[in-house]
Amino acid sequence: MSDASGPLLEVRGLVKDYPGVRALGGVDLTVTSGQVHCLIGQNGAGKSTLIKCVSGLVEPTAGEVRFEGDLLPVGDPNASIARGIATIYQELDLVPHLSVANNVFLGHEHKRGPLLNRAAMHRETKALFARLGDEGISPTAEVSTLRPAQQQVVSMARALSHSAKLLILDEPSAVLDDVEVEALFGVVRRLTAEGVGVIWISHRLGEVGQLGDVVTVLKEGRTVATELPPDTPVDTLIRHMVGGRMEALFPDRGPSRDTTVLEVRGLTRTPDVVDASFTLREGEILGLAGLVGSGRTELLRLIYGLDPVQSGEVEVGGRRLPPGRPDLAIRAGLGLAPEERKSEGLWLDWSMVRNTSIADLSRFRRGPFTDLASERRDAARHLRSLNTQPDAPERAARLFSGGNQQKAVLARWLLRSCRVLLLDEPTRGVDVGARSEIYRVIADLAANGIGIVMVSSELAELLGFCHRVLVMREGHIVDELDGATSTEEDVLQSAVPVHHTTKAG
Amino acid sequence: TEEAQQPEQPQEPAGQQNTQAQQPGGVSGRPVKVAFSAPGADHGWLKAITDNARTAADKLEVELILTEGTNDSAAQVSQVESLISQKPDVLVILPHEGGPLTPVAQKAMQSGIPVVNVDREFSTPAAYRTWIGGDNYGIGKSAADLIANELNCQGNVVEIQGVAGISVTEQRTKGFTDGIKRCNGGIKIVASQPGDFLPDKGLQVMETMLQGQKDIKAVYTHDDDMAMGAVQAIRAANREDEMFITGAGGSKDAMNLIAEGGLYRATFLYNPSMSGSAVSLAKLIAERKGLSELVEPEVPSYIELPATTVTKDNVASVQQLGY
Amino acid sequence: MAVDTDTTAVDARGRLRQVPVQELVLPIVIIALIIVGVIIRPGVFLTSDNLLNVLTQASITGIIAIGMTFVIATGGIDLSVGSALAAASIAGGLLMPYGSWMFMIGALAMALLIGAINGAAIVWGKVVPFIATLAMLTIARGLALWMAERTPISLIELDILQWFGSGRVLGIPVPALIFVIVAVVGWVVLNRTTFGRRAVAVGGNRSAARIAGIRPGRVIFAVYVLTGLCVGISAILLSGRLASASPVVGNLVELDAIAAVVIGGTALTGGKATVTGTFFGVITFGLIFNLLNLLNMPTEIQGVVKGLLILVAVALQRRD
Amino acid sequence: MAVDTDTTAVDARGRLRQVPVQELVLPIVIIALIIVGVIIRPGVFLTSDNLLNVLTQASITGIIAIGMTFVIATGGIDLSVGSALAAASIAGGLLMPYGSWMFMIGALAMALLIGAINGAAIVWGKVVPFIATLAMLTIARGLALWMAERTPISLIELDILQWFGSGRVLGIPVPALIFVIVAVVGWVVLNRTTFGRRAVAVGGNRSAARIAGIRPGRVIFAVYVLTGLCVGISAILLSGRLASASPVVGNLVELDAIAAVVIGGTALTGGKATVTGTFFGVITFGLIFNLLNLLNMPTEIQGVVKGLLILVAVALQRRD
Ligand SMILES: Nc1ncnc2c1ncn2[C@@H]1O[C@H](COP(=O)(O)OP(=O)(O)OP(=O)(O)O)[C@@H](O)[C@H]1O
Ligand SMILES: Nc1ncnc2c1ncn2[C@@H]1O[C@H](COP(=O)(O)OP(=O)(O)OP(=O)(O)O)[C@@H](O)[C@H]1O
Ligand SMILES: [Mg+2]
Ligand SMILES: [Mg+2]
Repeated sequence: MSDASGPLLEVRGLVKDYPGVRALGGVDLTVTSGQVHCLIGQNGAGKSTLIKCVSGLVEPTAGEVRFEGDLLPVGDPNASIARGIATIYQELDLVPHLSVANNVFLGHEHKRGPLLNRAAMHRETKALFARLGDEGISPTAEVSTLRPAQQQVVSMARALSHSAKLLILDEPSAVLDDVEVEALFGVVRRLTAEGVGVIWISHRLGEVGQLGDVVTVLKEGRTVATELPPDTPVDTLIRHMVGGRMEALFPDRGPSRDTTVLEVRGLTRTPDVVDASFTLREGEILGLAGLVGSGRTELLRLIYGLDPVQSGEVEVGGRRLPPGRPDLAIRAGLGLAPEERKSEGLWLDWSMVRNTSIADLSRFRRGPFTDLASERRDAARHLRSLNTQPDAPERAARLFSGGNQQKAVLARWLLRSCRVLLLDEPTRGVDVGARSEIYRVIADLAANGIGIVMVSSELAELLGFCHRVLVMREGHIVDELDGATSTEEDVLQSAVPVHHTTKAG
Repeated sequence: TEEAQQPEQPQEPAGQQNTQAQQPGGVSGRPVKVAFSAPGADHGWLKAITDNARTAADKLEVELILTEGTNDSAAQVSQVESLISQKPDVLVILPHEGGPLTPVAQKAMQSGIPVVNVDREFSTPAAYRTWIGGDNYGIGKSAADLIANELNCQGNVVEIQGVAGISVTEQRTKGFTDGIKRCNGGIKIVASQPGDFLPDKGLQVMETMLQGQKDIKAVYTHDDDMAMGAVQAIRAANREDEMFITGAGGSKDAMNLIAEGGLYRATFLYNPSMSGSAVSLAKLIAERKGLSELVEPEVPSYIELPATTVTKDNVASVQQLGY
Repeated sequence: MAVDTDTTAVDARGRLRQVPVQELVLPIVIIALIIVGVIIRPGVFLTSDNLLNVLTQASITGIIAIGMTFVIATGGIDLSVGSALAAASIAGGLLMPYGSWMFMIGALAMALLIGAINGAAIVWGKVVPFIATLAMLTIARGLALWMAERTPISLIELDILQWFGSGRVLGIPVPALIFVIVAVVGWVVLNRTTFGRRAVAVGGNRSAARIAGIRPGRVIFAVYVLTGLCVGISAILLSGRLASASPVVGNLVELDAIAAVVIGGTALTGGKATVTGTFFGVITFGLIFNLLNLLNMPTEIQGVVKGLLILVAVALQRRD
Repeated sequence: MAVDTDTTAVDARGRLRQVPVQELVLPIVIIALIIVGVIIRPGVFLTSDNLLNVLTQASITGIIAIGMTFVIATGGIDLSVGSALAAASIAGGLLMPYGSWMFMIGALAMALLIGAINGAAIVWGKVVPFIATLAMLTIARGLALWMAERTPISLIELDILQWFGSGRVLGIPVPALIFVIVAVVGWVVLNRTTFGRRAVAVGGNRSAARIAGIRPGRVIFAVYVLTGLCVGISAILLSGRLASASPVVGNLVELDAIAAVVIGGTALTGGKATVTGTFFGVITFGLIFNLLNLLNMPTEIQGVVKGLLILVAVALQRRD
């Protein structure tokens, strides 16, 4: 039946309408066995929707999907899985309190009679991890105890457990650091060598050239360019994505002032963060580099008072912060844009206005009441100043793209006019266009004298516009580099432990 | 352990008492041990039940094990089982529901523990040695008589029932409907709703009935506490003069209102003193005595207390019985 | 009472979202019930007297449901309100010899205390709300029975208290009036104060709330105390209405209150709350009770009909 | 009954998590209760008779709690079990003239039907479980009263049925035996079958479950039917024990069952379930009830003590 010479996957005229939104407006896509097909596009371009239509999670409004020449039934995840389409979704898709092995084989468990064959599932899970080059994860561990990167590996193992012919990865690199991304590349290359077709979605355009065989660009639910060669210049890709020229990705570094605004002394919470000390000046952008799990997020949380510290202290503008009190940290002038935007940063069902005003509600208090009009006005002003698109501040945050959601979090701290902003992976999952806007916003804030601490797993952006970069390794701050003059090599040299063989904790 | 407790009388294990011939003195040497199981005491009447049992036990120098539970037959069965395992001389049971508690009572009887059944009757006489209780059917009947007389067999009546589905409620309803039959339709029950023996529910139900029925001559309720809620509803609607109300049980508050005269016309004794009597009976049974005033040497197997009608005329004489 | 959320109900392309339909379901159900009432009991059902009666009856559960809306907004639940109602009545009843005002102080104090203990057990004892308040359900009922020595306390001498229960202002029964006032205040607090916003924020995303500088523990504690306050008010009205404090009142009030809140559209998972919806939910239940009673349906049929009506009302509201 | 999940309790860095302590709390509470029992009622409490009595008493609620564990695992709740118990008993009772086996078929059929309607209302009617089963609570009770014409049905003639209620096998009461069997089967189903894993998966992350090709609707429907089955079994044992079918039994069984499940460690939010915990939770409640009764405590004190014990037991289990 299957046509060996034809394409593996053929998508024709795919349309998907959500109530009020056309997510896909007639997309065509062809994927061949043994190739990595990169899918890029701005936030909200429809990439995830497209692959969900292929994987059967979403029923398209119109259009057809052919796999190995056969028409694929729509809206039936099982049919897609059975035919060999394995998908790793953008949102982590694991069940937190089940074991790793149970997650890997969820929905297609091995059985012995009526009972689960746990031995077989453990054995095969181990084998899958070996294939992925990550043997540090126990098949019996509860998924909720794993780090995001490890969870990503579990998702991969699950995809591979289906003996897939087509592997779809939706922004797999977002939660990984450069070292882990490199390992993932290895896995993908091995699979393509075995003849598996791969769809790779990413906002890191550099990956296209490193890994891809062909590139398709989506824009506003349509294919604007397809079958581009992987060596297409990044500029060209960006032009296709945003539909015009883009200014320089990184803004210029402004001068930083001499006044110290944040001082961290000996902050410790073993084993995640040990004896971290640094100072931050007004108007300075300080980058925090390190591998995943090196303790950057934890350091920000400790500074902000979200987790109890074992020792050490934090001073903002010369005043010591009481530990464990984020509310007082905010009052002292701190702000945090957390790493997990959706689960820790936003109320997705709330309007952008409410998401913006939440940290400074008392500002709008008139007598006992909240002045909704001035709340709306002020919040909308700050959202607009960040060029939030679309300009509909009363709309629920859920309906905005990742980058624009991130802007709501930033607008929150603009409104609160804080002195120090702690940004944890502010561009994760954000498209290039929005990224450069966020960089600009950060640079503007710094120019206004706000101190910025920015955690990122993308060295390019840290080196692109940070004044200084601190490198963390296994909970320690091990190096301090000058942002303008250092190279990615320099950072990696300090970040990667000497004995770095596997990624396991 | 049992032998150890009564070394003086090894020839008389407790388990055969009720089958043996009368023997004065019974278990001499130690007080009679009576176990009493009542449903959850969440109502004034049930509180009086347990209070009276305790008082009687003190007076009679009986060792009383009294348990109360929830209003759930299954839970009460469990309680009774616990009580049986404590080997009392006599078991007194006021069942939440008669039928469901029957097997466990029968089990007690079979294992040689005589059972005194209070109030709600077991479904077979084999499950008790003696039954003592009020007359639920009689309450309905007496209420019907009183209302029929006062209204000359003419007019609309509403009924506020107890908890639907339990024998107390159903018998009080049946007695009433049977009772008014003699008026040949002159008295009509225009509305009948359960108030679950709860004052707040009684209030709500009465309020709504007052909306629905523009002409009510009398209100028949299954319980004094619940009737208090209904009284409030009638007062708030300013319709005290149009109708009168009757309760059941014999609470202090009800008797006070009856003594005042007016709206609260009557109540019908369902006297919680029956639990005290039950304890006395238990003692007599354990000691294998009869009721002293009767000729028969043994305790009768069925004692029904009359549903005495309490009105303004006789309230003074029974007021001390109010709970 | 206007619309509760101030997000517009218009989507990206300007079309109306389906939300308004959901929000209209209860009013439609209420109108339907009224029409049915008019047809089957003409001249009885649609009288101002009867409608005020519905409102008055609904007030006891209703006031509690307003408080419950805040609890549920934070993702919690309060199963203890029914017993707390009884315990508060009895606590007031014990102070009966000192007059109506002391009664009220006693009732409010007990209700607030119970709310505070609930809150403390949940926030500092880290017991999940369902269990903490279930335990309190048992405790408060025991307390009420114990304090009252199991018998009702007559309050027939407390005139002021009885005025709260059965007085009228401009022809409107006081409990109904107070219920409406509590609902309006509740609406304002939920939608127009920082506290209300924070309660919903904590329910919607607790860790985001912490990061935004809200102290979730305090907010959660406060909503249980607030519910306690509502229970206290209800206890005053109920005792005034009954002219007695009884330890057995309030049975299953918790389920009625929660059902009204949820039917109104507040999500049990927290993060989404509407006082208007709760108000309509309470009225819906009140009308159902009223109608079934006016029709003098037997209990068993009432149970079946009420259950079916709940199912239908909620199924109509389901999201697409 | 061993440990429930097959996840190790060791975190990424090899540290022991605190979970084991939590899992040990209930056994410790149980042992403490037994010690207290031995001290205050020596010679009465610790007899095999009394302990079997505790197990037998616990069996009715316990069997239902096992089913409830699955419902709660999916993030649902079933408030209708108490009334369903009554309705099932009565449905069986109506078939009483045809003998014990027909009784059982009738009871099981009614219980399964109620479970299926719950499941259908939740899955296809899209009514939230709390409301759907609350409506069913009302409906099933009405149905029970209606079918029974408000009076209990005597089953004194059904010997086989009564054997199920009060017979013994090797000295062990049949209900206790069946409870243990149901618990063991429940444990196996939860931890060793695809269905169990899927129920937990649906509760833990519904979209992840969908992605994995599981159809959440089916699983959710199935857990309510499963609970119906448990209710049916309970109804048979209960009716056998009482030798009568009564329309008013089962009052508040739902709260006891849910409390046992939650105290056992199953999360009300779904996604985490333990049958062992439920079993211990049921036993804990059984012991508390038994002890308070052996001490002849008045109802009100029982309420207070029981509530406080629940609070303490759960507060001890709190995380970190
Ligand atoms: N469930 C949904 N309901 C309504 N609209 C949706 C839904 N899912 C996606 N959309 C809309 O469809 C469009 C395409 O979204 P999609 O998630 O496919 O974008 P994407 O290219 O994957 O973006 P990103 O890079 O941010 O992941 C967006 O406008 C989004 O708002
Ligand atoms: N869910 C978890 N369970 C156990 N340990 C964790 C978990 N999350 C993080 N850790 C540990 O905490 C330490 C600090 O992690 P942290 O998240 O601060 O690092 P990070 O550099 O920000 O990495 P990431 O990019 O993953 O956020 C790591 O060593 C990691 O192993
Ligand atoms: Mg996407
Ligand atoms: Mg991090």
